[in-house]
Amino acid sequence: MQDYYEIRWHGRGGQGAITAAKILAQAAYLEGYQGVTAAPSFGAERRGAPISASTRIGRQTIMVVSQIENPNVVVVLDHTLLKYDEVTSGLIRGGWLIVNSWRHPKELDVPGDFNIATADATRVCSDLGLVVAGVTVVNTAILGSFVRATEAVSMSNIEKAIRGRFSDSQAGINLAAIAQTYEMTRLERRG
Amino acid sequence: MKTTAVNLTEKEYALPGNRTCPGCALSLAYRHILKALEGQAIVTVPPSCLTVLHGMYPITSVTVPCVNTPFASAAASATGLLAGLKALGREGPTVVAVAGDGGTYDIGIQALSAAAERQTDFLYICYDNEGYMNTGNQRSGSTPLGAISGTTPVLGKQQNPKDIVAIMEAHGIPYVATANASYPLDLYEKVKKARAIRGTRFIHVFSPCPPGWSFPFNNTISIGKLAVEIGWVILYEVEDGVFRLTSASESIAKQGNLKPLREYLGQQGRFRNITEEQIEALQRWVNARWKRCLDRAGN
Amino acid sequence: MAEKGSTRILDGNNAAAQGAKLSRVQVIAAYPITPQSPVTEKLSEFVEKGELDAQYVAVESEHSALAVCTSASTVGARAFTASSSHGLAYMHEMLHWAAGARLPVFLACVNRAIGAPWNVLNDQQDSISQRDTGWIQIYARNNQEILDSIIQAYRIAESVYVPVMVCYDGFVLSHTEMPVNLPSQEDVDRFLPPYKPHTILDPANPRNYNLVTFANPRVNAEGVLCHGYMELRYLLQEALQNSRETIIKVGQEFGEAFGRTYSSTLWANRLDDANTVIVAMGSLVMEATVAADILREAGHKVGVLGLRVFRPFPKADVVKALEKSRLIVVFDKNISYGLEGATCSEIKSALYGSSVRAVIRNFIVGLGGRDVKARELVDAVNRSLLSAKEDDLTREYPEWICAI
Amino acid sequence: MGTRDCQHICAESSPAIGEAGKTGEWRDSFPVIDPEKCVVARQNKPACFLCWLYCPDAVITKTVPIQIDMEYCKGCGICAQICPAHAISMIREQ
Repeated sequence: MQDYYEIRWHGRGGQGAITAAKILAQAAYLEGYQGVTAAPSFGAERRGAPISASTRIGRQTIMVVSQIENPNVVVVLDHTLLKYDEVTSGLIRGGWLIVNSWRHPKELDVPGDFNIATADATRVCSDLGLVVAGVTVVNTAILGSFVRATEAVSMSNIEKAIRGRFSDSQAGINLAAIAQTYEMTRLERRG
Repeated sequence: MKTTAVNLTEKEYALPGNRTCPGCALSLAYRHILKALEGQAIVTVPPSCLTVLHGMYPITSVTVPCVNTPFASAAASATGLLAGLKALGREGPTVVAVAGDGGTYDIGIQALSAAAERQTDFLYICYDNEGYMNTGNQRSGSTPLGAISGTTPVLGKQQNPKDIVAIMEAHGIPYVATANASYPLDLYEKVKKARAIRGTRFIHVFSPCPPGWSFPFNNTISIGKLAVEIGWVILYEVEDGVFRLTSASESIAKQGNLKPLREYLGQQGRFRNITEEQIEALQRWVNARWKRCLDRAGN
Repeated sequence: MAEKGSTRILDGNNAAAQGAKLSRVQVIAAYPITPQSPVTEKLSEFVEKGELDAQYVAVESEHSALAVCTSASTVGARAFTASSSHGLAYMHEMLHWAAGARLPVFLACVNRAIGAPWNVLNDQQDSISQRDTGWIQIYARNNQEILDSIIQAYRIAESVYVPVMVCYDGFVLSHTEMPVNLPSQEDVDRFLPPYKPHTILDPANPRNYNLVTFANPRVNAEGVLCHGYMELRYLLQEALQNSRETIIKVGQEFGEAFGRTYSSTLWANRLDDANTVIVAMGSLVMEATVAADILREAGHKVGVLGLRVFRPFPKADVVKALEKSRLIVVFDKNISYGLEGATCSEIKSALYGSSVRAVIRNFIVGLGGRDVKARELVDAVNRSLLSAKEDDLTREYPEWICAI
Repeated sequence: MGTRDCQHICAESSPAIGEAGKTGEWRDSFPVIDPEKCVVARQNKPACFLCWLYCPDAVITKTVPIQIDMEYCKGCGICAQICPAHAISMIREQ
C-alpha cells in the first residue's frame, strides 16, 4: 500500500465513472486514509461522450485541487476509449492501467512502462443483469480489478462503501459483480 | 347590506397631508383599498407614485406595515413576506403587493407571472395611470395609442396597450377584476371579496393622472367615469372562471351604447396630437374588446 | 477539543445544503444555475422529505430569489439563497438592497466565470464584482469550511445585521467530494440561537421600511432627529468595520463548540520565518501550500497567506501577517479590468503607511476554469524572486498565466 | 447631537398625519360648503357623504355637519365637482 494515489477514470457519460470515483474515495476513507477527494471532469456531461473523473487518496488531507497530470492508476470503463491518447497520458512508470476488456493485457497493444490489468466486466454485469436504461453498468464491477491490481483498499471496505450507497438488493448484485471481476482480472506487470 | 358612502367605515389608513398631487386617483383608490382590508395587511411596494404617497423616512402617511422593494420585485417580495409569515406561523394579515402599470406590465411582469403560477396566496393590485408618472410621464406597456408622453413626445405612442388583466386571467388564478378610482364602492367590494379568497388575486385599478394626462385635477372623477362610458375601461370580475360585468359597465351593457371615444380624448392634453387614423384604430380596439366582454357576459 | 459529529464524504454543494439545514433555515429561494444547482436540488429534497421545516420557493429568477429572501427576513425568517456567476450579477440590485435594509440573509456563492463568452467553470469574478454591495464575504478553502462558514455566517449576520456571502470555487469544490464533519443538530442549535429581527411587520404596530430618504437628517413626528441617507450608509460601513471582531469571536466560539477553530480572518501557512509570501483566496490557498512546500525544498523561505474574509477587508491582520515579507506574490482569479487583480489592490492598500516594504507581484490565474497547478505557482514565484528589487516594488499591471 | 438617538439601523418610518407638511399650503383655491344646499346639513343627519367618499386626501369628515380640514386640503376641487347638490364652491385663495 502506498501513501498517495492519484486515480483517473475514463468512461462514457452514463457509465458511472464519477460514481466509481466516489465509491473508491469512500472506501479509501474507511481504509484509514484521511485525505480523499473525488471529482468529475468539470463541465457538461453528455450520454455516450467520453468523460473523465478523478480520485485522490492520501494519508494526509489532500491539498492539491488542480487536475491530475501524472496518475498512478488509470481506469478505463470502455476499452474503445483507448484510441484516445489522453487516456494513458501522464500515467507514471510502474502505475496501473486497468481496462474493462475481454482481451488479455498483452493483446491490448498499449505502449508504455506501466502495468496493465484487464477483466471483462461488461460480461459479468450483463450476466448479472446490471443494466440501467439499456446501458450495462460496469462502474462498480471494475472496482474488483482495481483492488486486485493496486491493493490500495480492501474488498471489505469496498463492500462497506457499496452498502452505504445502494439498497440491499442492489448492493448484493454490485458486490457479486465486483467479486467476479476481482477473480477474473488478468495482470501484466511490465513497469 | 350594500356598502354606501353612508355606511362605509370612517376609519382611515391613508392619512391626510400626504405627498400625492391634488386630485390624485391613486390616493383616492388607496384609501378605499385599505378600508376594504381593514388595515389587516402587509403591503409591499416597488418604486411608484405609491412610494411617494407613503411618505419619506422617518414618517409614513399610511397606518399599515409596508416593505419597499426594488422595481422588478413586487410579487417576489410578496412571496417572501408570505413565506416568512408561514415559516413563523404568523398567517393572518393579507399580503398585498401594490404596483403601478410600469411595475406590473413592464419590469414586474416576470415576478408577477411566476408568483401567480406558484399560486402564491396574495393580492396584487395594479393601479394604472397609463405611464411612468412618478418619473415624469414616460410611456409604458399600458399607455394608449396616440398618447403623448416623455418618450413619445412628438408622434404619440404607436401601439395599443397590452391587456394585463387577460394575461393574469390566463394564469388560471381564482380572481381577477378591474376597478376604477371613480367607482370607489365597486373597488371596495372587489378588494373585500378578493381578501377572502385564497390563492393569487389580481385587481386592476384605473387611476387617471391629472398632471400626466394633462387635465384639470378637479376632473379626476369625471374623466374616470367617462373612461367607463366610452368603454376604454370595462368594469368586470372573473371569479373561478365566471365572468361578470359590474357597476357602470353592467348598466351600460344593459341600457345603452358606449359614448364615442372622441369626447374622452378631447378632455386630455396627452391626446393633442392624435391623428384621425389613430382615433379610428383606438375606437376599433375599444369596440372589439367591448364586444368580447359583452359576449362573455352573455349579453 | 476533539471533533464531534459524524464525518461523511460530501461535495461542496452538498456541504452547503447540509450547512443550511443544520442552521435551520426557514425560507429558501433560489434559481438554478451551473454549478450551484445541486444546492437548491438538495435543499428542496430536504424540504419535500420533511427533513427540513422550511418554505422552499422555486422562483423564476435570481432577482426574485433575493427579493423573496429580503422580504422573508424582514418578517423575521432565516433566509437562504445560493447563486453563481450571471445569477449573482442578476441579483446585483437586490444585493445592495439586502445590505442597505440591514437584513441578515445568507448567500452561498459558487464561484463561476461570467460571460461573454459563455463559461460555466470556476473563477472569482462573480463575487469580486459584488464586493461593494455591503455584504460580508467569506471564502472557503475546502468543503468543511463551506459547511462551518455557513453556520458561523448566520451567527455573524444576525449579530451585526449585515448579509453574509460564503464563496466557494465552482466544480473545484462544489462538485468535488472530500471528508466533511457534520456536527450534530443539538450542538448547532446551542451555537446558533434563533434569529431576532430588528424589523417589525405587524398591523397593530405599523412600520414602513426603506421609504425614500432625504439627503439630510429629518425630524420624526415625535421631534427626534433621524438619519439622512448618508447617516444610514455610515451605519452600514460602521457595521462592516466592526464586524471583524464578531467574525473572530464567532469563529473562536465555533472552535470551542465543534473543535475546528476559525480565530482569524486569514489562513497562515508557514509564515513565521517566510520572507516570500504567496497570497490567494479560496481553494487556490490549498494549492499554494503545495507550491510553498516545493519552494521550501528548493531553499526559499516561502509561506502562504489565505484571505478567509475579504469583506470587511482585514487590513490590520494582513499587515501583521506580512510583517516579515520582502516579496509578496498575489494570485488573483479575477481581474479589475484596466488595473489588476482585486486582492492585489487590497493588499497594496492595506500595506500603505505600514512598515512593510516588500516587492509585490500580481498574477492573474485560473480564469474560466483554467487549471492552476502548483508547479505554475512555483514558476511564478521563482520569476518574481528574480525580479524582486527595492527599486521595482510594483509593476503597473499584473502578469497573466496564460498562452497569449 | 447626532442622529444615533433615533436608534434606527435602517430607514424605518412610523405613521403620522401631515408627512408632506401642511399640504393646505399647496392650494390655489379652497372649498366652501353651502349649508343651505348640503344634504347632510339640511337633513341634519348622516346622509350622502359623497364628498367624503371621493376626497383623495381624507380631509373631509363624515360628521353632521361635514367639515373640511383646511390644514391639509390640497384644493383639488373634486368635492365641488362630485357634490350632487352643488353645495360646494371653490374660492380662489387670496
